[in-house]
Amino acid sequence: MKLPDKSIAMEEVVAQIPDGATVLVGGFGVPGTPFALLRELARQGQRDLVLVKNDANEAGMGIDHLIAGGQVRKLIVTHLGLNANAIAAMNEGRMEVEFCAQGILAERIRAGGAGLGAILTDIGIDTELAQGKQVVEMNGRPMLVEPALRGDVALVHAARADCFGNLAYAATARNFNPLMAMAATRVIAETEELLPLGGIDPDAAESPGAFIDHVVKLDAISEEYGIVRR
Amino acid sequence: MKLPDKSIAMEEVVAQIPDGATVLVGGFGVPGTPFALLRELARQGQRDLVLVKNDANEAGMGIDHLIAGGQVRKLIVTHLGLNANAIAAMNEGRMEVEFCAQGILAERIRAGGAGLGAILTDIGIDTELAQGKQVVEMNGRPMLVEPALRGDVALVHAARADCFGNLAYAATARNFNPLMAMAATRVIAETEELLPLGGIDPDAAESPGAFIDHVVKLDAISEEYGIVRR
Amino acid sequence: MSDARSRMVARAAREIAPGMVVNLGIGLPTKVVNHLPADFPVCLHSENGLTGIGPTLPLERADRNLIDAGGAYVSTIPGSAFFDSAVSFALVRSGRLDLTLLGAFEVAQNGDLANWKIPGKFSPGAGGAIELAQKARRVVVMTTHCDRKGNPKLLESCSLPLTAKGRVARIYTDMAVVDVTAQGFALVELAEGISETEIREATGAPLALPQGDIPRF
Amino acid sequence: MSDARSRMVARAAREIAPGMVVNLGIGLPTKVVNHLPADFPVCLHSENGLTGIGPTLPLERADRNLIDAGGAYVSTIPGSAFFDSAVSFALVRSGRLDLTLLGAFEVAQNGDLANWKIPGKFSPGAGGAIELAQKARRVVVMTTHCDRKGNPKLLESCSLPLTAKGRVARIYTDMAVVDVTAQGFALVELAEGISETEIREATGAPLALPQGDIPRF
Repeated sequence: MKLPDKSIAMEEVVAQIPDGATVLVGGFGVPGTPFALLRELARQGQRDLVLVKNDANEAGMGIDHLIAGGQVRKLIVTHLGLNANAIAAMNEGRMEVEFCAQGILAERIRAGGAGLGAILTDIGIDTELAQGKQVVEMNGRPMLVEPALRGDVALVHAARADCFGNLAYAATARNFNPLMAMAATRVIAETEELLPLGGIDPDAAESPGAFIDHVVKLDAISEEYGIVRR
Repeated sequence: MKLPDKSIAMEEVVAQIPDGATVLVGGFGVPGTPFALLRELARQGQRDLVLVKNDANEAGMGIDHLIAGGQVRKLIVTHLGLNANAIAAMNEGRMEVEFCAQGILAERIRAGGAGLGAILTDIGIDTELAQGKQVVEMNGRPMLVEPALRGDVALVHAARADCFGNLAYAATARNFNPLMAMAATRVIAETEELLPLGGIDPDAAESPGAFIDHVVKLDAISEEYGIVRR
Repeated sequence: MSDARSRMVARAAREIAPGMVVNLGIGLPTKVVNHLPADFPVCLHSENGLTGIGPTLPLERADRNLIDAGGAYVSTIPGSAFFDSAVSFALVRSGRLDLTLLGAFEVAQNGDLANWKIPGKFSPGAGGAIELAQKARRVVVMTTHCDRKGNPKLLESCSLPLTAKGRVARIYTDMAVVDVTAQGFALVELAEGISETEIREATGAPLALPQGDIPRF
Repeated sequence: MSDARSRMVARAAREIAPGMVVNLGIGLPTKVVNHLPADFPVCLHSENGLTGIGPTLPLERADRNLIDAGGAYVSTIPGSAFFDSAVSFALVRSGRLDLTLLGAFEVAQNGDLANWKIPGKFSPGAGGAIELAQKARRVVVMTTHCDRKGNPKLLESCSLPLTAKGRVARIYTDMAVVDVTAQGFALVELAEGISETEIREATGAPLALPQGDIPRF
């Protein structure tokens, strides 16, 4: 037996994302954001996308290209703090925004990847974030039902991958990537380094390749991945 | 700043486990079972314990010593397949047993470690395992409420640890250990190798030391940890 | 292994298509890998936390930390990955497991499976069986057609506690290959030397026959 | 930084006891580490997936993959660990975070905190603030005593959307250290040069005074 090869070209794999897709996007700030996949998605121009991401990147970076291009119908996010364009798109009604507490967004995605229906949590009780949510009593205490969240597609960024799709991450470039890499029908990983089978130690494969559908090797690490000089 | 040292002696740390404690115990078969901690717990003789473990080990190994010594009031487990003593203790009413589907036990412990109230799942619906469980409707479908499970104590086995408690595991000796290492008020890790701070690469610290209370270096890897010759 | 069992295992091996992620139940199902070509592209999953299961090793070469869910000392292959029990069953429940091949005490004509408990006799707990049976994309059973006393295991309905309801798609036995259809059991193939009469007598529910000659395996 | 703010930061640093796991909110709270001895045993947590935060690095020595939750290029120390966002908030919600030091728009005398939204003006989302405020074992606020217009931030009740209800234990400001007690705000210490009258006027709710001389910081 031999594990299958899942490497593919950037253009070909992004072309498989349809209009209207729910797309999970890794990254917290710059680290772990799949900038190259996002650029190709902006170039191909798929529309009516629902994006799920920790933040909205900064103006002129990452998913801001998709927002600017009017490709994003809805954004599920924990905060927009650094992107005035995204806040404007929300305030002007050009883009629907659903806010989620950061760790609860992580857990909802994880629950999707774990094949669960939902989690029950008291996070957000007594706040606006509880509004409109299903409440369940547990041992006499109210708990919010936070439904599992899955993508049609997940776009993740890895430091290293083998051609079966085992992924390894660098430093704080993990963030939402290992969770999203389990939680979509079609998981697409871009990788800085693409290794042959056996190139990632089985103890170091943070995202097992069995969850990954496609692996794209980045030709170069563009400026977007670099240090931000504000 | 410097991270605190959590290394401690075996006898001293096990003495902190009180009678009646709920104790999470890592391991799936031999790999990852904290045999030395379990032996010391058997020697000290704490009683009325509630154990949470994937399996009941085999006769004469691991938690079987605690069952044989009458120290276990209740066992929450996925199967007892290889331990006839445990099955007898259950059948004769000497030990209460609660069965849980394997992945749901993992998720309940993980939910405990993640500070969630419960997970909602359809696993076990239409089976005996659904009996007596709270049911919630989600989008018109019934889902079982599987409550989070935390221990007063967790006993885990690591291949390597640093003295802050960052843990790394070997091969299939992970199993329930990384989950339990997050899910107890007092997490005790035994380790085959104890390293100074910096001895575990930050990218390889599978269980962050912030979840770990105590680290015990094993003097030797006793026969129990070895290959089972049946 | 008897000749009939060997042929059953070899026939069941053809369930495995290139690129699949597969979980093989403890015991006989694990033997199907012996019938795959050396470079066949497949990913075997073990619920204790391993994808990419390599060959079973003799004890003198075994790694004490590397077992499969049945306790056999297995090995890795290039591209194997280790993970914890939560990730392992995340894979099962989230639709990443293409196929599972399980043993059975009873299978009903509506696809119900009972394979974990015989009240009063055998109740060691279900382990991971419920999730495998309930969530694998395709659930296939491999079992002797009858139990040790000669009673049929393929039944109109299960009498034992269920593992999963309506999930079995196909059954491989030492006597036949049987599909579970919306109309009940349908014979797909017969083992060499088994007659129509024998298979009907050994099956505890109506069995639709294929049109024309019955293929043999 | 003004002298009053420096002293506030220095005073707040004394919240940190040896062995604690601490999350410092973005901005001024991160400065408290400058007031700890070099070998002080503490574990700093950043919600983007890091325990053991080391010093902030100049851009020319920064690692592009290593930031804190505020986007600063930080470093590791011996024993640091990286993890994903689920593990990061597992730590927060499960009681492993001993202390968080947060900014505030408003704090009420019952411990309610508002620090994430000003309807119609500022609503970028709460990020991880709700979980930090709701689940850290001890929640401490560091803020100017009044807003830029001179209006009190310590109030009888919050008018802005809440971050968490009844969770603030203590407030460090440029004017005072104030505890939240079952009876409301209680003055603990006064900044040098601030009078009783000034602190009462700058506080939007009743303020109990300590017996005897008021300690200064």
